[in-house]
Amino acid sequence: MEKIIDMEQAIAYVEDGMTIMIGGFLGNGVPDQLIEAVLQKGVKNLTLICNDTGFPDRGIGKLVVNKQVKKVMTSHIGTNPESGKQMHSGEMDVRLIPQGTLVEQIRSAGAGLGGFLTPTGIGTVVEEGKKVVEIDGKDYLLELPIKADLALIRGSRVDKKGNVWYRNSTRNFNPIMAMAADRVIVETDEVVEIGEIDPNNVATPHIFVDHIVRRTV
Amino acid sequence: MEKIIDMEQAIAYVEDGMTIMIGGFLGNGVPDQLIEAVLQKGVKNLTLICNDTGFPDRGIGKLVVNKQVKKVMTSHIGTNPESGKQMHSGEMDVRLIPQGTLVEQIRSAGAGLGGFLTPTGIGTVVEEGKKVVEIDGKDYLLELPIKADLALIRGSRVDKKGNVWYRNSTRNFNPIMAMAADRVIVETDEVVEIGEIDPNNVATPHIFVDHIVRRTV
Amino acid sequence: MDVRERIVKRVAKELKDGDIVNLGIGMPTKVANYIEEDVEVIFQSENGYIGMGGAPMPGMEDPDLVNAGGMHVTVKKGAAFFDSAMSFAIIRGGHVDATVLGALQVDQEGNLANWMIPGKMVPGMGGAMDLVVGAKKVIVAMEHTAKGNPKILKKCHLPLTAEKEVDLIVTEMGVFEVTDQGLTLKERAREVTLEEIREATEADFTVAEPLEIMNP
Amino acid sequence: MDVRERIVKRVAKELKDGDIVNLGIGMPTKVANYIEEDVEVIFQSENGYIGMGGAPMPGMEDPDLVNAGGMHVTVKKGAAFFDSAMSFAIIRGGHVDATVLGALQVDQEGNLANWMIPGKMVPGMGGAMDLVVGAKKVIVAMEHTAKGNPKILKKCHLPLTAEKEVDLIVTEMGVFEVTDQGLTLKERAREVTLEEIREATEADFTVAEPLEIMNP
Repeated sequence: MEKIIDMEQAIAYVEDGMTIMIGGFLGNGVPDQLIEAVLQKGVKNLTLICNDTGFPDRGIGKLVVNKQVKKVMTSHIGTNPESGKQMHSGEMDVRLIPQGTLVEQIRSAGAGLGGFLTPTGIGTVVEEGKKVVEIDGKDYLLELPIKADLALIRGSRVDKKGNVWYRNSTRNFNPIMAMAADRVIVETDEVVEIGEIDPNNVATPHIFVDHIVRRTV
Repeated sequence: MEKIIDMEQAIAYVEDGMTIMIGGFLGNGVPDQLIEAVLQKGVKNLTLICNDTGFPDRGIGKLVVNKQVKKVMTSHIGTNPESGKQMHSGEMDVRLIPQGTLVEQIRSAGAGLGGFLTPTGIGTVVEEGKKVVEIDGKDYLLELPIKADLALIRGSRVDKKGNVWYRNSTRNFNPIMAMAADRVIVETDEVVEIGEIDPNNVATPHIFVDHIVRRTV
Repeated sequence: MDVRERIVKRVAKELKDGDIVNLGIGMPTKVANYIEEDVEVIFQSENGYIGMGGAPMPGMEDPDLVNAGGMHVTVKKGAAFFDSAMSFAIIRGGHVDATVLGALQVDQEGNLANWMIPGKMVPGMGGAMDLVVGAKKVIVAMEHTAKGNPKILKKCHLPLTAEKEVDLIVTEMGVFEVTDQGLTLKERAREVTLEEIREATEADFTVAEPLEIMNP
Repeated sequence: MDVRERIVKRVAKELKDGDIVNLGIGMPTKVANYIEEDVEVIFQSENGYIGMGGAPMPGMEDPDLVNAGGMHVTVKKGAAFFDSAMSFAIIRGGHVDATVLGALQVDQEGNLANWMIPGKMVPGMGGAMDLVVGAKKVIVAMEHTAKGNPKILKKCHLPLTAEKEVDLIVTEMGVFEVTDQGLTLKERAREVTLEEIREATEADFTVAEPLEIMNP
């Protein structure tokens, strides 16, 4: 199966009302060109799952500014004042989640688990509405899996089969999100031949990747 | 801190009654020389955590044959008839655990979680004595973390700081066990200079490794 | 064609191009030899990789590469290795399209028993419980009877591997689909009569119309 | 010495050779500049690596390498990168020896509030809640008061980051240890009197004997 597609084909998979995971951390390792295409397509009522909402003029944040986002599940909105504004006005439903819990919820979905117990958030507002389970005298929150219709991720190097290798801090949420969405599109700087990435150094095995989009300069 | 030690220094850390994780899968990626040293030292009443009990004449299995093991938490004993014999005679307490649950329990300990919900084992004897939690109409077992005093692992290549790279199927349980023990000793085929393993290809970050033992030919 | 060859040949037809497949130890492993030329299946090995290939040439064994049965294998170009936590995330997470396993017993509710005979044989479940729960399609490949006794039962009496997870049962006599309503015999081996299948099967089952011939 | 420099200089002394340390954004980041020559500390960055070094030379920034604040940094030889799930396994799993964070409020029970002011500033907790729960030692580094109002309280009234997890509070006026019995003032800045500290602190605290001088 040919996994390499162009941006037009990729963006055809994005629809109004979808739940979309977007990789990256404060603009680093973010699939910006896919985001730009989502912006151009103008799909609405998206639910985003992402570490942070980036900046008003860069990456994920632009989707917020353009009012395409109905709900966001994220650990941080502080670098994008527009997120806070829309949260306070009620235009956007913002669910703030501790970063370690968020990534583990995504992994949990990808790994077929029903949830996990974490000490993070005990005694805070994060506890609200959640089940507290005591194990060996210590309290934990039961956190549930989070999955998505679509994951847009960024990989530094991808072979034609879809194996992904990440460079430096661009890895972050990308490999975890690749496990937890019905469809995964990776935006990459470099497509290489099958076998060029040492099988021992693959960070996202190709079975998780549906489509590959090359970045244009 | 100098992490490279010799076998004599390594084996000084192994004591009667300890709970020890041992990496490997049916003899592949097993720290055999460390096991041989544990055998020679003759420590008793060990609790082992390992994927399988290997073979009577190879790897982990030799510790069973030598009656050094009081209890084992494992997914498979079928390749070592001595394990079955000691289980039936009551000499050794054998806890059989689904492989995916076992590795996730170890990860859970390493990751500071209080446990996780898995669908594996529902409706089977694995369910006995465990809490069943229903999430969205589906039943899951609550499985708890497993940690150890000591993990003996095998790495194909280790730099002097303790970063580990694994070759092919030798990886298996090794990186996960490295996260979940108070002390971690890695047996390796090859010690390289710091920086020789690309930081993007490290599978076990050096902070998990306490000691490095070179294999002797 | 011998009995086991007939079984694995039929199972191989269930695997589609692009499928991610985990084959159990023993007879299921042989399914790999019967996959159509134009079908590319990706084999997952529970000890930590995708892209498993066949056995190496004698003398070319890689000491660092075994399958879940501990046998030397090869990997295909584009393979990827990972740790056991990722391997079972893949298995339990529904990323494996099909798994093929042997069985001691299977019943008309789709229950499977394949990991122990109390007091007699207790090898452990290894990765089987996760595989059966996690794979999208669970195919049981086994001989129809054991020493003349049915293995397809109304209700398993050996300890279960998983509850209601089996989708298809392939034996040398025929092919059964497991549905919410019970078993349906979809195919029979050419030289076997429906009556003979009924005699060798304890479970109730309905018969598909038309009843196809297996491996025609 | 300015106020912030005094604080981070004192915090730096808490870090021991071989410690794995996560520094929060803002003032805590500067702690890295004051670590003794013969002390090697391993910095963990929550966005996925250990072995973080200082800022790159201008023009030498690597676009693929930022810290948890999104600023360009470098890594030291022997660094290792990983994904966010592993990063928080490290953080929550107790593999970080110390974390240094700022605070809006901290109280005599060791409760910390540093992630939101309802209706005013709601940036989100990022990785702070995991860090405070998971790190073996939690050090709060902050100015003693905000616009003249105490930040060390009997009880935090802002939403908490975590309950009873703070171990040490370092301000420009002094150093408090948090114990099960409450706060103990261990050190005071040379030019500050005990009376002045009491006035600037709402929390009850005991005074260590002898009361040492901070950054002597």
